[in-house]
Amino acid sequence: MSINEVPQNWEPKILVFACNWCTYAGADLTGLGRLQYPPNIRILKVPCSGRVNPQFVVKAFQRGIDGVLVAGCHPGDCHYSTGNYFTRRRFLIMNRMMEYIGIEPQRMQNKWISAAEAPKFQQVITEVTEEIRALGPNRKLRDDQWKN
Amino acid sequence: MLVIQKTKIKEILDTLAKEYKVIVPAKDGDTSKFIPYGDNTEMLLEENVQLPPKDVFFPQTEKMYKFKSKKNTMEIENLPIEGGKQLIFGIRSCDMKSLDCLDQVFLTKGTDEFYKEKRDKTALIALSCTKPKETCFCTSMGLDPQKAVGADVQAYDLGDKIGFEAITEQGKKIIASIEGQLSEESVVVPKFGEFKINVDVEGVPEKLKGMFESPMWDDISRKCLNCGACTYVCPTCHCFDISQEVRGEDGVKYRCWDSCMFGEYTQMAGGHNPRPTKKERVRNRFMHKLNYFVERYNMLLCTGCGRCINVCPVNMDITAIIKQVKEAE
Amino acid sequence: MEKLTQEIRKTAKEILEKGQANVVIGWEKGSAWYISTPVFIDKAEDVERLVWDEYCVNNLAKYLLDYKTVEGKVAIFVKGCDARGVNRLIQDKQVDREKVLIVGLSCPGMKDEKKAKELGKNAEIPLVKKCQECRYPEPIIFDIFLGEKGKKEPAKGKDFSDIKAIEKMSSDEKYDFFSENYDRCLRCYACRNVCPACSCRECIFDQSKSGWLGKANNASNNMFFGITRALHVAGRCIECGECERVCPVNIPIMLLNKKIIQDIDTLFGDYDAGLDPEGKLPLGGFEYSDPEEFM
Amino acid sequence: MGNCNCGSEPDIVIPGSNNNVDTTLLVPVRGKIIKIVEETVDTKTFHISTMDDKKPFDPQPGQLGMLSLPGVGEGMFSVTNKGENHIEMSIKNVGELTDELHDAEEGQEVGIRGPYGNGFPLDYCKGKDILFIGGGIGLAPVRSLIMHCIRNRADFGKLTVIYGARSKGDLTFKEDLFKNWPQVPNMELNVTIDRAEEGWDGHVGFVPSYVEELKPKPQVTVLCGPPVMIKFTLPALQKMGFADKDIITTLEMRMKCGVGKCGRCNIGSKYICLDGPVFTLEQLGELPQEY
Repeated sequence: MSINEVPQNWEPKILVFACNWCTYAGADLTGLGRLQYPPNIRILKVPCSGRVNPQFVVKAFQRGIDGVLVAGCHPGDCHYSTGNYFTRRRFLIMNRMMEYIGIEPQRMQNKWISAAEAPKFQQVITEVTEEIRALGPNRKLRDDQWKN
Repeated sequence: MLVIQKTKIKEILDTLAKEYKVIVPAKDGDTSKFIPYGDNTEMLLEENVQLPPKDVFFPQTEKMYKFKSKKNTMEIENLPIEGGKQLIFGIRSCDMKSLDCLDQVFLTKGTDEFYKEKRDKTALIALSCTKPKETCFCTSMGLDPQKAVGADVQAYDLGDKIGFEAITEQGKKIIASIEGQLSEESVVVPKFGEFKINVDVEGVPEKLKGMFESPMWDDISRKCLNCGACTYVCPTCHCFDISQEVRGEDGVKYRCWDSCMFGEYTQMAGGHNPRPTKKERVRNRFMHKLNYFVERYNMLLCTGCGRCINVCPVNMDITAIIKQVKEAE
Repeated sequence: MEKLTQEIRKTAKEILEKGQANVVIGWEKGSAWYISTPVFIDKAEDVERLVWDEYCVNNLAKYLLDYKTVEGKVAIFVKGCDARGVNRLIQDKQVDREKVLIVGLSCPGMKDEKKAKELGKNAEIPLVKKCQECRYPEPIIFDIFLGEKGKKEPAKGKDFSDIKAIEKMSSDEKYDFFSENYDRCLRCYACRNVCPACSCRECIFDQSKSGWLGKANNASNNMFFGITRALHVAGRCIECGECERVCPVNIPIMLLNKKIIQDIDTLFGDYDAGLDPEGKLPLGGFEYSDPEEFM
Repeated sequence: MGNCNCGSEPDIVIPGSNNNVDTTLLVPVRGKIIKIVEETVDTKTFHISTMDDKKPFDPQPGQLGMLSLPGVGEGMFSVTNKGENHIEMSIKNVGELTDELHDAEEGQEVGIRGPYGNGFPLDYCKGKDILFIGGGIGLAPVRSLIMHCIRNRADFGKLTVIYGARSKGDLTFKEDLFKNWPQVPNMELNVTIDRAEEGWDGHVGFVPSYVEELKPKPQVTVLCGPPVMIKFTLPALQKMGFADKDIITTLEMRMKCGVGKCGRCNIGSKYICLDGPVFTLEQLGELPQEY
């Protein structure tokens, strides 16, 4: 299949690393508030956004994810006081790295979403989904030689 | 001898490509290796390529079978072994010899079907060498750079022409299929240039048998980085690992090249490792090449291609080691 | 350099005879004129093996790890890049400063062994790429210094032109470029094994059972290896370029490392790894004032 | 070495060749665990047969089999016994695969291929008095020969077993040791544990010293156990005057292919999977000490 071909009924698959204390709670609140967002995301709860090792992201792309969002508490709000500052440094580098090797920047995003920011969660997920939908399926880094 | 202008070699390959998947030595990015011949292939006929042809017969990663597992059940599904009729053009004496070594491993004492399938279906046109590289030493290993063992056709580098001589029945058929494009000429096969490396391997395998405990191994292994570069560029190194990839219920069992330089290679469940440090690993590699294989199959596991010398980051030079063995008391 | 070779031998002899160290790590002549290779001298009578010429390209710092659990002191000859490598290992608490006797040498820049092989003895052999770009030819840490300083004019500023050229490509062009390069990767791990910033006792890539990286060789897995390794040495790469030099299939590995170095400089301020053994690592900490892009 | 078959070239049986023409050397056949016997806290014996209730292959005593658990991996184990329709493998929980195997239940399907290796020199042992020495899980490979001797009792002389384990709980094959084997004619059983413990009125002490104490007089000795046991038992045996060719042991190494191709299980020029795992002390003396 050519790299640009979009299969029928394709839907973006997006992996969201959500920190336990803010973003995951924010996602919960979004649901409780009946705020609709695209069902394209798979949420993976992590204790802190600082737990997200960049290799998790590469692995996700290998296994067929179309986009990754790493989300955590706003700077200053980290449950562990400084975890997300480490995340910020790490992903400032990581995001540029991924863009550098040819992953479109929309596919590798970070956002701070607090436990109270249900509308923001809704908005971010909607935006990210639409951005990735526009890009089409990701085949870069994909390890698909095992499918046959 | 039947010859063709080097500039017209592509015409012959095009003819052969009708019947075979043709594989040629060519540039590949900043390196060179044997790759399927196509319109844009940058062929490399002046010197041997940097990577050996072993992956044509023994790919770095090769699927063996699929399996499916649910709860406590499993199914095994055999995969068709890949491999249609193919032909390697331009394989050198050293690499032809390496196939002889690999044949011993994969075709004797139990036939390895994955290897055999590809080996049986591959015709071989060997190409003579005229100019040895800095690191070449095939003559020291008893090879003739202008006459390969086991080739179907021996081709000769005649400067601006290439000459062909059929060796086997299959070779005769190959020549017959391209005969129209060749012309008969009387030629003189040029002598090959001087080898920079000459080493005498006579008696080394026998002598090594008594040198397992030699302090020499401590000395030569110290600078080794235990990377697998030498083993992966070696045309005769054939160690492999068997592993698997699993996606949900589906799994694929594959084998892939492994290297005796890696610690994990001999690491046993439970923690014991019979070759725990670089000394044991380096010793095993050179003993395997120069003694164990000779004991087992009566031939050296080194063809003098010089690739390991070429890539080793710390200049672990097998010829230097042979000399050291020779000189040892 | 001939004179310096004599001095090196004399110094090594003294070190061993006086018992200042049990072993001296330096270079000896390899099996061809264009190769000098690491050597380990434990006996004073062997010091004649030591040489110093324009092919002493190997970074020796990594070998200190082999002596991590060995009793006694180790003496090591260092060029600029080796010194930064030693510093890095000290900074990571991999090597005890007290256990190493560092003998500094001013580096004139080393010649390209691959080019030498091609061009022959009589040709003008260019410097290896890493030496052309080197900004620290002088060792920044040593106990003894031999010879004179200033053998090579350090490069002015970091040259990121190759990085910038890639950044200008489209996403697909970038990916094609890197995946074609990494498709060739044999995963021999020479780059990792030679790297003075790679000092994990157990490396993730040796743990095939953990499932992070299968042993199967394909562009995807190889890029996982390349990217992960680049990020593991982020902020710790001393730009010695050994990874690229040792690659048997000539993958431009430094393009990943230099990209990270460039971004660290722009985002968090100029940083050179391996200069200050006490300093904080750029990715081992943070500033409250770091750029904010994730609001 | 006369009729000893230790060093001979074994014929390689292509696994599964009887039921699937397409299989190759490295592809297992589908089988299942039909019975699991808990030997000790960390050792279980698995009875394995094919899906159609046949013996996966017919191993000679001392030979090996490659057992795989789908999705986990493959491992080489000695076959400790065979029945009409199954083979038995005793497996200690030491790593990832063995851990998963210990979690398996009866009915679990597995991949199995073999037999590999040379096996014990049956012809050489025929008609002789045999001493079996085992330590811990090391009794597993030795047991394959003991069971063979018991099945063909008339072909062998006196059978003596000296077996030791760390504690009572670590003794494997308790049913054989205390129930089945004592019934066998002309068979002597000597069981020891390292340290005295409550409820144990048998011998206490290490295997090597027990061997010296018992002064057995067999014609052939077969031993297997942890390296430290072998290290101290061998000199004891040699001191008692046994010839190296009459002391037989079985080795293990990491293996992947089982057919002498993947390279890793060599000791010198010998591959454990082809030329071993059974070696006489005489043969081992000719090999480098790298195992």
